[in-house]
Amino acid sequence: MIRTEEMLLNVGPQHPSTHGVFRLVIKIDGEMIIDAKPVIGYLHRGTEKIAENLQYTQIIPYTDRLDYLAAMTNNYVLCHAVETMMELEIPERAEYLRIITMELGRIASHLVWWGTYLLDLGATSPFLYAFREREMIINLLNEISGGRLTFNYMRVGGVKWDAPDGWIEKVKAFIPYMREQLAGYGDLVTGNEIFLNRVKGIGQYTKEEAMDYSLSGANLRCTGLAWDLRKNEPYSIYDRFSFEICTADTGDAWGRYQVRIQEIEQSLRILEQAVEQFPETGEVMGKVPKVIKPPKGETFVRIESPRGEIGCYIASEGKKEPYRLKFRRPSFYNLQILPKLLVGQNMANLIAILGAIDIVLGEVDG
Amino acid sequence: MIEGLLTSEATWLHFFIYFALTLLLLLIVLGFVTYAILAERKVMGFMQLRHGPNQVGGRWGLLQTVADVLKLLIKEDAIPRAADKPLFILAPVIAFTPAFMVLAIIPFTDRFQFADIGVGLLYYIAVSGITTVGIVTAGWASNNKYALMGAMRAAAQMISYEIPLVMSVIGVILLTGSMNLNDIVLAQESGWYILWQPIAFIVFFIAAVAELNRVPFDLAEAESELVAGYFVEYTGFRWAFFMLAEYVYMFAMSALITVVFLGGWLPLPYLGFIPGAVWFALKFMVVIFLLIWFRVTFPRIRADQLMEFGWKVLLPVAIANIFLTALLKEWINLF
Amino acid sequence: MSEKDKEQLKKEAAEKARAAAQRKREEREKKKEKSNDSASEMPQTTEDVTSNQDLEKQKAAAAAKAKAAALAKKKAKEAEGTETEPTANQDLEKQKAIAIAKAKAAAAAKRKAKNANENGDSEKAKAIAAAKAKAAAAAKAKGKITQAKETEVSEPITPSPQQPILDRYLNIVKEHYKDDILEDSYINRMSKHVPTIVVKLEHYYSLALLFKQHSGLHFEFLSELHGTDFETYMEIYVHLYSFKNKQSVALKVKMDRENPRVDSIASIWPGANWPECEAYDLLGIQFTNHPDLHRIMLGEDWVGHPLRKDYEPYDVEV
Amino acid sequence: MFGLAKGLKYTLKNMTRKKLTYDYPNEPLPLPDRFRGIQKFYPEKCIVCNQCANICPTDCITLTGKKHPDSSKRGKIIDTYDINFEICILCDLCTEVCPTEAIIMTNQFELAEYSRDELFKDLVWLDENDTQLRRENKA
Repeated sequence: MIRTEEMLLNVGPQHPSTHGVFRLVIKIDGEMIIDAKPVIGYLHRGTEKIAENLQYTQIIPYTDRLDYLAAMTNNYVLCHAVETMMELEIPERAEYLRIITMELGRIASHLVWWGTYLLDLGATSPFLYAFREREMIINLLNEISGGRLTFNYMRVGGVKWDAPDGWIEKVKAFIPYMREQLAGYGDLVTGNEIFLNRVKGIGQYTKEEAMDYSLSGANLRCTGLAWDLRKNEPYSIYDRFSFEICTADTGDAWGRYQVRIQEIEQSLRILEQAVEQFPETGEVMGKVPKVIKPPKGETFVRIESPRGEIGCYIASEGKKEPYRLKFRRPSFYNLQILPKLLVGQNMANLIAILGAIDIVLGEVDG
Repeated sequence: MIEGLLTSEATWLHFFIYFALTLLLLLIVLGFVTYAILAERKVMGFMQLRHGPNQVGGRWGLLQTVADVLKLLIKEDAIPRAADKPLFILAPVIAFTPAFMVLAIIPFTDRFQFADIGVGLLYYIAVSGITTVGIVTAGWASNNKYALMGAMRAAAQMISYEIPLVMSVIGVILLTGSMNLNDIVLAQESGWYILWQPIAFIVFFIAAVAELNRVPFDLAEAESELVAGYFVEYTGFRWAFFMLAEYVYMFAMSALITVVFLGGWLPLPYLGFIPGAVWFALKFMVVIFLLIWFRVTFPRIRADQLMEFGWKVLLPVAIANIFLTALLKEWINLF
Repeated sequence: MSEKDKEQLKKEAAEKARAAAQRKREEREKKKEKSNDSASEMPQTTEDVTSNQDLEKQKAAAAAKAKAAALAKKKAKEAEGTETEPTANQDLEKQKAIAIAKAKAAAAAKRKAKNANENGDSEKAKAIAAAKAKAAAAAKAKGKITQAKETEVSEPITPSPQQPILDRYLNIVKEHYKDDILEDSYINRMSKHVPTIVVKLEHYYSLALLFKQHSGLHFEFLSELHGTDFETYMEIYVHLYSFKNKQSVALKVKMDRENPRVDSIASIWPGANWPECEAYDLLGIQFTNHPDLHRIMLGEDWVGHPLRKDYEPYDVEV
Repeated sequence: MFGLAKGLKYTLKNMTRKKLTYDYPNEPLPLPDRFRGIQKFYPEKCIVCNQCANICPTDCITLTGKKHPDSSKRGKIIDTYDINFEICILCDLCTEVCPTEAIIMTNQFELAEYSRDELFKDLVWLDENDTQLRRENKA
């Protein structure tokens, strides 16, 4: 007579595949997961509390540290919220610079995801190939903002620096190069049968479930819902560019993979047009009062970050500091569906599912 | 030469000569392990646009592995308190010994072989299976959940892949009519078995990679899932023993593939002036390179898919190959 | 000495010892209590809270005075014909129906003015001024002019494009509820003109359910949920979105600050699960019927709720 | 099987490509001019306006001024100036607000020390830190 026993396994907070300090307590029967409970908060730094005592400009460096893989979008969402409250006019050139840096950041973020996801699945090389291209993007962003990861580039009313000489040309040259590398990625991974077997049908959910669980970004689009705030609720100057919303209809890890890879391509398209339309001259900083004091009231804006819908809520009392600042952090919302997806899967799928959600712990824990 | 020694009179002199030769092999193998690890890291580095080790021992990092081993030897020997201590200590030995034992029957050249057994191939497969026991022991004795899962995976994987491994070489045995490795090599003078038995080669190679626990079949370790699988609790020289076993086993398996499918020490036509040892080394290195190349490229297969592949694909194909070979043999004999 | 005596002596001795020990213990405990008393002066005692309340009342009173002053100023300005800035802060206790009616009146006037004069900017400006004056006059005629209404009336821009959508929401809500369940509803111009509805605490859950299930509303996506401590009350802000109708709404509910308690909507939108945990963790808002309410960020042993405005960091080591 | 072969081809092709890693500590990391490294401080330019200390999001700058020794001149001169690099996040805001460019960024980013106390940099250290100074300091 064989006696089986359930086992409680503590995955994390230090585990090679949790991408940070994320802990998952799972109950397993053999390798089959019966129950899963995510435990978060190990990286909680209380950004929202700190921000209540800071001026708006001072908060921007803190936003860099939320989703540290795509800091530009975080910079933007805060500035955008304040600008919406104050109804500020942003100069053309600044808008273009914002779009270019944000899209570069989006590509970089997706590249990191691509590399680490394959690393989770046991392939070591894609990680290094992805970082080769990411390094070029980081160098570009470093040149314009002075930071490699925490850019602190955007300001309320514009951006900090104008593009240095020849920078736009460098971005222009990067686009075809990235396209070529993307084809290589396809050769290496996308057609790989082992990889396909690992991701197809894994972590599947329906469109309704995705909406119920407040998923956003690629996690939502992989169910076939064409929803991208850049297109559906255009902010900044996204309505000037033609690009497509990438979707897949499978709703599984493979769908999410496809969506992200296609998004790199669409971001390249946006970049191409933005670089083409880039105004020759102009200011990069709008007319902004010396001390930023949004009027009394509250605002909530949301934009599309690489990980989904990032939102910023500000309640202002008309002071230099926000009364209450709250970020809608997409990874935090996206991670909620994890326990539901894990039940009935085995250990290897756990990694594949967790990786496909694409979380950044800095963002989950705020 | 060595064969002569074995059957010769048992004198102290003969004993010492034999002992010295064994020591030589051990050194060769250890040297191989040292540089196989380096080669693997270098090739992986090159394929991943890195330089690989280049700090210790000049530009090529020739002393890197030596430095690593030294570091491992002076590391603290930590045994978890809750571990099953005797088994914990025994496990690396069980895993490591068979890897060396199988080397005895590999004919490196027509002269350099330690034991020419009639059932060499069978001996190899039988003895190499013991390694699994060592791995399962390690996983059990560590008293760690990840280690246990790794060990269970390893056991399941080894059992499933041993069968296609054996089945695939039956084709070769059928054609040779012998299980002696020397006979198998000599039978390939008319053409290597990779040409006559391509299906068997593919099945054997895949099963061999699985037996070696290498990517894409490295589920027992599965760094990203089980942290390090069965040796998660091992450190220092005990861990080094597992590593050593893994690479010696890789050495043995590559040698076996060279012997069984690539014609061992036999030269290519018209190139007979190059000594057999060089030929053996060349073919051997191709196999090693292939293993490393796979490791760089592929992601890991999932456990259930691995089982499915072993039982539903490899095994039927191997059996079909036996059937085909038998037909072929009958057909050739007809004429 | 007999053995009995011995035993008795022993007993007595033991009892003495016990008594002594008891005395000592009591003394020690007393000391401890004393030291505890001196050590445990945490700020969250009831007294402090009440004093806080008092403070807040005073603050509120001061704010009211300031508001009155501002109102007076504004009136003066209006008389001069200058445009006052639209302050988005509506006075929430006012009846919304009148406000809407007035806004509509203003809008109608504005539209008329626009239609009539499309030739020149100066004319337009004049027309706008006229319209404003008219609207103001109309408002005054109604008598009880409140600050909120005035700001709305004096708004120089056209009514928000989202106004019809808000009206539609309100109509649907009216259809389903006999009595007035809303505290307020307005367009939040600062937040990209999002229709905002403030619901009474007891109807929060049922309205949320209606918002999700009604085919005309169909808000299937919960975009954001968080709480805020406004010092006089706690507030939950929920941003909902309907992919079907491509519309969004901000749903708010206010609750008592001392004992914040509200129904959980995690059963309607599973996506509200963690955000509610976060609000509970950082603000101490209790969500009834929540599937698994726990301190998600800080851990169960954390003292206090950091995002409350009266939070005092508690550190064992300091 | 075809997909696997494609992958193998890709990795093999990369074997002969130019290597991207380089000998880091021996070869310095090429950094753009705008890079935000450890600050350089010019005591003579400082007018003790306190703006840098006020804008610092982490409050890592502490400074004190004293009266100008030359009593004929007005204003203050800097007395002490400390940056605590344990908490400095190199956000560049101090150099952004500085009206006289008394504090600027350098390309120097290697900050590892053996003790926490050594991360507390004072006026003298910051004054002497003049390698790889940033040229462009105002947007």
